[in-house]
Amino acid sequence: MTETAATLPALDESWDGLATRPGGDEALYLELDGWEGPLDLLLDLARRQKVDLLQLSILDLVDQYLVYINRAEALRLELAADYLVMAAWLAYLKSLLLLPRDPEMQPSPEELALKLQLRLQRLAAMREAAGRLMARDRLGRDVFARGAPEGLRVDRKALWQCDLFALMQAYGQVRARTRPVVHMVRERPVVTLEAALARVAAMLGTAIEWTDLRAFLPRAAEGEVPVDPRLRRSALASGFVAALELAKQGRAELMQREVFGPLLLRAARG
Amino acid sequence: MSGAPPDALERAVEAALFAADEPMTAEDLSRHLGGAAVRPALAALAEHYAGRGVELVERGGRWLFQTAPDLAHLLRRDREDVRRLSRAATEALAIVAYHEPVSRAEIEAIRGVQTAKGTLDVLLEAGWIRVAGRREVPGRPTIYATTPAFLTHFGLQTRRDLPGIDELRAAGLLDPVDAAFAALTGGSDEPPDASPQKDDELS
Amino acid sequence: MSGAPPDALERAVEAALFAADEPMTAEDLSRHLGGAAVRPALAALAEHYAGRGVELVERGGRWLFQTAPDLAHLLRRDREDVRRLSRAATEALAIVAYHEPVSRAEIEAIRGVQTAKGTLDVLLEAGWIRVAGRREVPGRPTIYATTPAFLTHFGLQTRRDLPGIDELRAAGLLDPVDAAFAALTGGSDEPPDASPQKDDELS
Repeated sequence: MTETAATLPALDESWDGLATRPGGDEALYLELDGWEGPLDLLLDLARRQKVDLLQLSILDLVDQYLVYINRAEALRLELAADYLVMAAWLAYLKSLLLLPRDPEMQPSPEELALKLQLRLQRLAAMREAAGRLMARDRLGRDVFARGAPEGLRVDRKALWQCDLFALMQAYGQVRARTRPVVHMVRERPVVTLEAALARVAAMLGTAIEWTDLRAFLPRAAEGEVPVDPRLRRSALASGFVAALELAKQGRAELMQREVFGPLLLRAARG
Repeated sequence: MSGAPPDALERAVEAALFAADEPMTAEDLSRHLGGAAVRPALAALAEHYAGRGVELVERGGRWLFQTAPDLAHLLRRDREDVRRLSRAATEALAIVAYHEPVSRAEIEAIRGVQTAKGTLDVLLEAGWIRVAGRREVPGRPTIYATTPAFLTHFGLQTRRDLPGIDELRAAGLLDPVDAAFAALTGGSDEPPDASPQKDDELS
Repeated sequence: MSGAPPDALERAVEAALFAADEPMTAEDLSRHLGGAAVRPALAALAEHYAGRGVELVERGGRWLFQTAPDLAHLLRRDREDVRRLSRAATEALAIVAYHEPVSRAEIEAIRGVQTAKGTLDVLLEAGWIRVAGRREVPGRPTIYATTPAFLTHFGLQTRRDLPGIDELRAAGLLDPVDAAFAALTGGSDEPPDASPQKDDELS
């Protein structure tokens, strides 16, 4: 392996890079915006050493970077924070590399430097790969697809399916659906409110004992054929409303001893 | 067709015509290729491509590559998707079949619901109904009738083969859906009433 | 280049690919041509067109005709339909291509700088990269990979054709820094041995 014999270009030399204007005025023309971050600037500086990135002099690189940052600061250029962070880190690394070695230190300064070199190497590799990729014969720039392709078209044609039974069924349902509809409400045996009122009022009379409301309803024994359970339900409902109405009129009193218990009824006391 | 490898000019003409957005005259090409005499190259290329899937042709003095005419069907391919006719379309088709010729408004009146334009389009596309003129009433609505393809598809000799209302009723097809369902599940206490219906649809 | 006249399938494949406005896979072609086995025809056509002004090429499993690269100077002229990429986008694209799938954080780790949101968007919009899912690590970052359109645009048959990818891989330059570091330092936690040359490098 060769020694790091890289002859470093003077900083004011005009480089084939972004650092100085081509043909440059060496008057410290700095264009930090031209770099995509501090690693990019470092890589640019490292390349000028014209050696394998793994054989690079990290101390020289650090010095060059710090000089750049100092110049930029002297010119009062706005520096993005990450350039300053990198500068601080590199200054620290430099001091570690120059100071007597502390065997306890983990990782060692050489390891830190090696990692930096590896990062630069990887960035350089990708940058070069990007260049080679962009230089390929690119479709639309170097090679061309057909200018006016007719295009391939697939026309989807529906093959409709239906059978005679489905047709009949559909017609039947249309006719069934639109046929005039007559609603028939069958007459049901009911006890009207008027009937219940008359009946309960008459039977209540002047009864002074609490009597179950159900005792006032029509019963089979009286020959009124309340056999139909629907009629009995109707009679109970009408009888209940009639009892409420009588209580409202002050002609009856109502009582219930427990929830859902029998409703008791007696004539109002004068 | 030539088996010889193309010369440089032939290749250039071939590439230029291939990449061109529109047909080019020999003069266009020549100008494009630094004044070269392109006609021999065009002739050689046309010969080379003759009988291939792509041909070099001259149309009104302009040259272009195009798909061989006998392969034009490849550019447009039909794919048939089997699809079930929708309920609405089936009903509309049945109404046209039983009542033809009918207008869309009449179909809607019979179905009792609006019928989307697309519904009849599907039937027209399927080739089962056709426009049968216009009804001579205000608005002159388009009227529709079935086609011979309809009869073929449904296996009918004539429209008279369509089952009459009595047959539909006998098959239970006139029962309202819910009544028919109830009858099936034994939950109905009322027989579907036999309301008088006109039986003269198939006039 | 073959002098034999093309057979029917070859002609059909030729016509279909000429007419197609997108590269087609062998499966696309086969489906379009009624299930024919198209690979022998593709091979025959590629051979026939080799050396002509137009070539048949395969890019990421998809086939297309394109003009021969050596004719670029004749065709380039007023065309500028190729998008100009920023350096950031160019590098990000290369990193995705050589490392795929990668997360944005991995791209940033290599470039040493944050990647603006728009940078990857440009590549996504160009159709050269796509979201390839998420990495199953904390935060579940989105990962990116290249597309068939990337291969087509850059004239790559597969990713293996990426310039220098074998050398980069062999040199460990596609490995993360930590892996490369471990490899260089013998994988131990010990500091790299203080060999004279190492000292020289760091002097």
